[in-house]
Amino acid sequence: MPVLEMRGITKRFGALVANDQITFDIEAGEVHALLGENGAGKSTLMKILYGLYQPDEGEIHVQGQRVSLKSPADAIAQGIGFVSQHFALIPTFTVTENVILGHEKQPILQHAAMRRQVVETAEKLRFNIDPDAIVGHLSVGQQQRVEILKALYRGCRVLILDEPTAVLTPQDTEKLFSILVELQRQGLSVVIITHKLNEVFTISQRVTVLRLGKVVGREQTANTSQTELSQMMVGRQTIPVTRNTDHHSQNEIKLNVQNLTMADRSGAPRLRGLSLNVRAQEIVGVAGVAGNGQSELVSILTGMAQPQSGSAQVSGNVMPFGNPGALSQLKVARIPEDRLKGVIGDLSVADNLMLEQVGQFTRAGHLNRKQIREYAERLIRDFHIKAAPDDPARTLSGGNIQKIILARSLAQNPEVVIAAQPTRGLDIGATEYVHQKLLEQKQRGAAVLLISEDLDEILVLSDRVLVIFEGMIVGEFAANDADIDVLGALMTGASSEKVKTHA
Amino acid sequence: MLKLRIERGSAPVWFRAIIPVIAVLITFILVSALVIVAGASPLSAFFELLINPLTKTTARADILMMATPILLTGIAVTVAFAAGYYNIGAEGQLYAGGIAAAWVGTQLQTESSVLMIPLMLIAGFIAGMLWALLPAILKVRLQVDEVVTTLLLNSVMLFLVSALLNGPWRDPVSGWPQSPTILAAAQFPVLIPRSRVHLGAIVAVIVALVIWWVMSRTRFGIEVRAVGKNRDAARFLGIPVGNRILMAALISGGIAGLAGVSEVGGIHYYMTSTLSSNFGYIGVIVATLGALTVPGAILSALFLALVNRGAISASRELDVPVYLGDVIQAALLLVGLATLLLNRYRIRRIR
Amino acid sequence: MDSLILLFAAMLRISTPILFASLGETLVERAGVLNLGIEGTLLLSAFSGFVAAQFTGSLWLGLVAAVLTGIALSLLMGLLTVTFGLSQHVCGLGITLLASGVALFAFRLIYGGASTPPALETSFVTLDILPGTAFAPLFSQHWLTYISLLCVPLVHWLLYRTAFGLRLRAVGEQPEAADTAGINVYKMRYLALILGGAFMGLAGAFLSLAQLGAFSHGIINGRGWVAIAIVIFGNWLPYRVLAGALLFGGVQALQLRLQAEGVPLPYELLLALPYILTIVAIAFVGRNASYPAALLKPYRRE
Amino acid sequence: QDEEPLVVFAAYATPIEEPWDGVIHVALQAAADEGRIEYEYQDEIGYSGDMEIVLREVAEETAPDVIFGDAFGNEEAVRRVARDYPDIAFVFGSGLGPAQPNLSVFDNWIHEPAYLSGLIAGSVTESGIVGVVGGYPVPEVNRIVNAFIQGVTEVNEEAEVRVTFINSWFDPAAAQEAAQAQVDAGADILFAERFGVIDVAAENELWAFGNMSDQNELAPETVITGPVWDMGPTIDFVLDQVEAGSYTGLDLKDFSMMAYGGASLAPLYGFEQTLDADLLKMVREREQQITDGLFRVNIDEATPNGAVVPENTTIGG
Ligand SMILES: Nc1ncnc2c1ncn2[C@@H]1O[C@H](COP(=O)(O)OP(=O)(O)OP(=O)(O)O)[C@@H](O)[C@H]1O
Ligand SMILES: Nc1ncnc2c1ncn2[C@@H]1O[C@H](COP(=O)(O)OP(=O)(O)OP(=O)(O)O)[C@@H](O)[C@H]1O
Ligand SMILES: [Mg+2]
Ligand SMILES: [Mg+2]
Repeated sequence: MPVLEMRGITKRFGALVANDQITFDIEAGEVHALLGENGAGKSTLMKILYGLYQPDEGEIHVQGQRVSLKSPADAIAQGIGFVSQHFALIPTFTVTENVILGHEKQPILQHAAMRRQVVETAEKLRFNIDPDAIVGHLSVGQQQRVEILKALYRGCRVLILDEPTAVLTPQDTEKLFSILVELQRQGLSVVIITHKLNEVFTISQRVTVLRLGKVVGREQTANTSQTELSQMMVGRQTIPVTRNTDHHSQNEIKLNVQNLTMADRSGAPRLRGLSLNVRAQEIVGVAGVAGNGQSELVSILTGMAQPQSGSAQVSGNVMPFGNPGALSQLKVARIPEDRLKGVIGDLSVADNLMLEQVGQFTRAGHLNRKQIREYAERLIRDFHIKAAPDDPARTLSGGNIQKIILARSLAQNPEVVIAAQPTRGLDIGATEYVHQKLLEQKQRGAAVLLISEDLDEILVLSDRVLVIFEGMIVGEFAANDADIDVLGALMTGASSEKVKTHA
Repeated sequence: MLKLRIERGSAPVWFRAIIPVIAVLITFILVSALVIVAGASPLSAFFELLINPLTKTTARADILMMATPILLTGIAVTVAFAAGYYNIGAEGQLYAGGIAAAWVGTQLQTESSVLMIPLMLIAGFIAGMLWALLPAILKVRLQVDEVVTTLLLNSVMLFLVSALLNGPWRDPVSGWPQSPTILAAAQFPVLIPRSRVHLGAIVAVIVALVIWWVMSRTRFGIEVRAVGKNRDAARFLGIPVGNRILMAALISGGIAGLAGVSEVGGIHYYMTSTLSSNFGYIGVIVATLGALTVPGAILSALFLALVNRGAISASRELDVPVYLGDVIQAALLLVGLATLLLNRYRIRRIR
Repeated sequence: MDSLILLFAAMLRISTPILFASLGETLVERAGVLNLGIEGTLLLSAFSGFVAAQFTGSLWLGLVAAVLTGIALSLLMGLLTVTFGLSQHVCGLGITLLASGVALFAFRLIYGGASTPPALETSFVTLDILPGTAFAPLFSQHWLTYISLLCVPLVHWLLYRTAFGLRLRAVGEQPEAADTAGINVYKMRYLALILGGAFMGLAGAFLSLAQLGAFSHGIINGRGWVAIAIVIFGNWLPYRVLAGALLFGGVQALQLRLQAEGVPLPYELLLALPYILTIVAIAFVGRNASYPAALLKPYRRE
Repeated sequence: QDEEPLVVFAAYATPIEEPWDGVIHVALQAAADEGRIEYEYQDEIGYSGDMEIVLREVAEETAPDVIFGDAFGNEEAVRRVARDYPDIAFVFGSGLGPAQPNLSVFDNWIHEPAYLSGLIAGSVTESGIVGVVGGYPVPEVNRIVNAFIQGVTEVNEEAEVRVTFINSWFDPAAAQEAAQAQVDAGADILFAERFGVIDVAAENELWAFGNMSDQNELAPETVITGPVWDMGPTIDFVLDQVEAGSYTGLDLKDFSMMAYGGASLAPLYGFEQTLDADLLKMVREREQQITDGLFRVNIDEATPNGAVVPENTTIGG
């Protein structure tokens, strides 16, 4: 008997049917992967299971008993734990406070006791974490562990992970998976949502595929293949991107960055004299463990932050820091780390597409609505955005929001492209598409700086790979002869002396 | 079988049309208890409040007069809120405008209204901006919350006015704490004879139209709205967030200042410490009831003016305490706001 | 020396209602709700407390009535802003309008516009803690004043040492997170409102049942707005809020003394002093103002 | 009266709980109770244009014989409407003059009893410090306070009078604190222009003077006396004129002064015994001289000391 079963679940958002008669079950001690493109309905289904959404139709059974999950509290009581796509942590609280929140056991807080329990739970999973650290200061990987800790502290039997690896480095992913194996050994069941097929095979025993809110397949992972799964998801054959590595190391330098240094609010150094350059017709990938300065590098190069020292040039011109407006003038295309900070959800798709170049659509301060609409319609067509110009941007799925950002910045024929986590949380189709677009830019002669925590992505796209560790570039490879193990070593700082190889 | 379900999605047009009616009915039920306690009939109370004013020409004119200041403050608040800048200080900015208007209106020796009145408006606008400047700077440069600074500056302004009128500005004729009367040329022409509808009404409408155009049709407008909706994204898009917040705050203050000019030039003809009866705060209500849109602000300003006008007669006609008007207005406001939610739902038949 | 003690005594008296109100507002805002209904809530509480005390002849029943009034109005605020998710600014102002209207409406109906304010036979007593010492005047205060001071550590303890406080702060910081942690966001916000409303009731009761033993127009006269300011000045921290309330009360007391001494200053500027000082102080703490991140934001799941 | 009562309407800018308008309301209510008039009123009309609306609507719809009220803060509006309805008698409290044909003005000219109160205060104070708490420094308040000061200093040169304004017509809590500040500063007798002051005097077992109405019952042990304003004489005169059809716009000042009984010193009750006999004799004599027109109390409307404001440098006009 499955520990948990969902029968004929239907969920509508207005006219849209996010889940359509979905049946889903979880066996004791299994890892069950849930696959599907953006908007397939994965998160919705899991939010229903966690009591965050109420299904319009269908039943949920736990241990054979029909249950009604009106709120997360009910779900927790049924032994269900949920780590959502966007972490549900309170940044200003400590790890301990976050873990015990809502499950404090006694009305008056005994901090010492609470800390002990948290540490104990963490040790059970063999990871160490400072119970007094302020969560806001932790790296993404650490925050995720806090989330898992929360679930276990509440004694969950079924742990749901919504795209846990989307934000993790290979190292963190490995750590996570070892934790999952440990949990499995302890008899817990895990549902893991992911877009990365290889992970499905690494970790799961069973896999369920959703498309457009319907179940289109459920298999023992052993009896299926990547191609079969991706066909189920996308409904067609997928072609891996083909990269031509014919770049010229003597091309002019389009982006040149020297000795960036930056400290965070607490004064701890985040960048320590980081330098790099990107040439025309070149994609340079920056690989690294989350929290080694990528975010800071990105916010500086996208104009959102000022370094303490250092400089940067775009095709010879000085890049002014902390002035996003000037960057579009310098033909720097920017894809932000957090796509929700790149679009304004309450404004229309058309407005979002034109705002960065609003000057081009303004005559004496007056907006040319007709011109804007035509422009938007063109980009929507060229970039296959599934939306109408007047739709509010917030109603779009992650993939389409990312397409808005691509369309907006790439349509300007940029000299330099700063692409930060460009495919985070995107499905195979969308990912493919983004990769294509970046390669197109390269063909055009643009210099592309790719900052990604997805090592595969970097290896697939980059001509040159840089390794960032503790705010410095500690290694450089020509992609062809990049060695995963050496890379991993450098990323984790294992070997500090600079490895250097030439293309 | 066939069942009905309520879900999100905009309500059918016919339903939206009757929402105000629903609001009035609910309010009616809620406050009728009070009305009866006061010994009056709820029906006649609502008739006096909502219908009667519309039946008399003089009362209709009064409504325009009463809508003038709250339309201006309502537009002022709309601009600021649209930028995500919560200016609760329209009250103080209104007084600043009033001071400037009275000063120009008493100092500038000229017979020509064509010269005088525009100068009063400009001076009032600038004064309102200046009074709005400090909280705006504190917000943009030091992240100081504007709700509290603007709120506090309202009180400061009232003391300032009082000091001015008890001191250097005290009217030498009446000795009452009010400024000397402004010159004839500074007094706004009356638009409707035997009424108090004055030039200020036209000023208010023009300002409303201009702001409507700016917010919906200009680069500045959309940038301000972008900042209001998502500051970080707006900044990423190269919009000078601080600058836009600052501009919106100052324009808001300036428009509130115009409300003060209009009250001095069109109603009182002198500066007084009782220039406004909470017009600044009512502006917040006008703006929000109007969903931060200009047409909405115009409608809600007229509606509040209607109820205000009704309240004046109602208390006398029914002889109930004058405060019944306030109670019913407040109830209407809250119920109205709540029933607007119905806009967002529709009932669907599914099988 | 003596005059200094008398000054401090006055400071405590003047601060009391503002302190009660600010502590209440602090709790509510910590849960993510800005209650601009406070001004009207104070007035209606003061009135209902007075009426109840006069008709039952019991100050204690009056106190209960005032507190219940504060709670009732806060529940209304909750219905509108927490349940319906309406604009906190407007609903707050609306409730102030409503409560003030109801209070003055009933005042007129019951007391028929008598031009001498109706007064109680007796009002709450003052307790002399250190009689006979040099500090006697300082510690000869209404018992509610002492309570208000004791409430400061109490509220601090509640916020930082109890599960209730942890949850309350959580729904004010990150309702989504609190929700997924199994906390009922709406319930917590209602509880915060109820508690805050009770404090506001005490503030009103202090004026009508302790300090004045009477009710009249203008009995609140902007004290609610001042409380709003002090909460932000106090950075949502109970002890800093206390400091703010005392600062305000102190400057008021000083202002009245300077006037009585005939200091050659327009007295309005003295009256404005507390407000200006508050703004200046806010400007200084401004940078590290630690907002409840979800303040003003209604919580919705779908 | 056998002929049918006159229809009287009153328009008050403040709530009738406010003492100034309260006096008018009480007197009109009394006339109504006698059956001499039919009385209707509207209060808290405020200062932002509503006064004109109310007056016009009343003039149009009920066309009363007389409209009483206070024009302070609404002078222009009142005068505009009065001009448009010459058949209605407008009788308004005002700081300005009357207007023909139909606008009469009155005011609370109770500086005389205030002066008499000052005589008592100046004589009984031991600390030599007398405290006064007022609302706003408007002429109506200033001349009462100044007359009170005149009385104090006449009998006691070195006595000092400290004046505090709370910048509100209400806010008794603030008035209390202001009074307490005076007591802390050594004042041993208080003049209560506003409510809240008498409580403080009572608590500190000091004496106090009420204002505007007889406030002895508030604290019989505390309230010696105080200036009292009575609108009765003014109202009677106006009603007589109107009934006789001889009404014209006048300054009715005199009817609010002691000679016509519009102003008086509140009864002393128990203090007849408590106070020094010679002092009472002196006060009564002076009272008589005033009513007989043999003694004039100065009318000084400048803001009194204690709340010093810069020299009256006026702009424009
Ligand atoms: N609260 C909501 N209101 C309206 N529509 C929603 C809401 N949540 C999800 N949707 C829509 O329902 C559909 C399914 O969304 P869901 O988040 O479940 O997809 P998903 O499979 O998780 O996609 P992704 O891989 O991007 O996370 C999408 O079209 C989405 O736009
Ligand atoms: N994320 C945010 N949350 C809250 N307030 C913000 C945020 N971002 C900006 N603001 C407000 O806007 C003000 C200006 O922001 P910012 O300094 O980033 O704009 P800017 O682009 O630098 O414009 P300027 O250079 O004119 O200041 C800030 O001081 C702050 O008050
Ligand atoms: Mg999802
Ligand atoms: Mg990072």
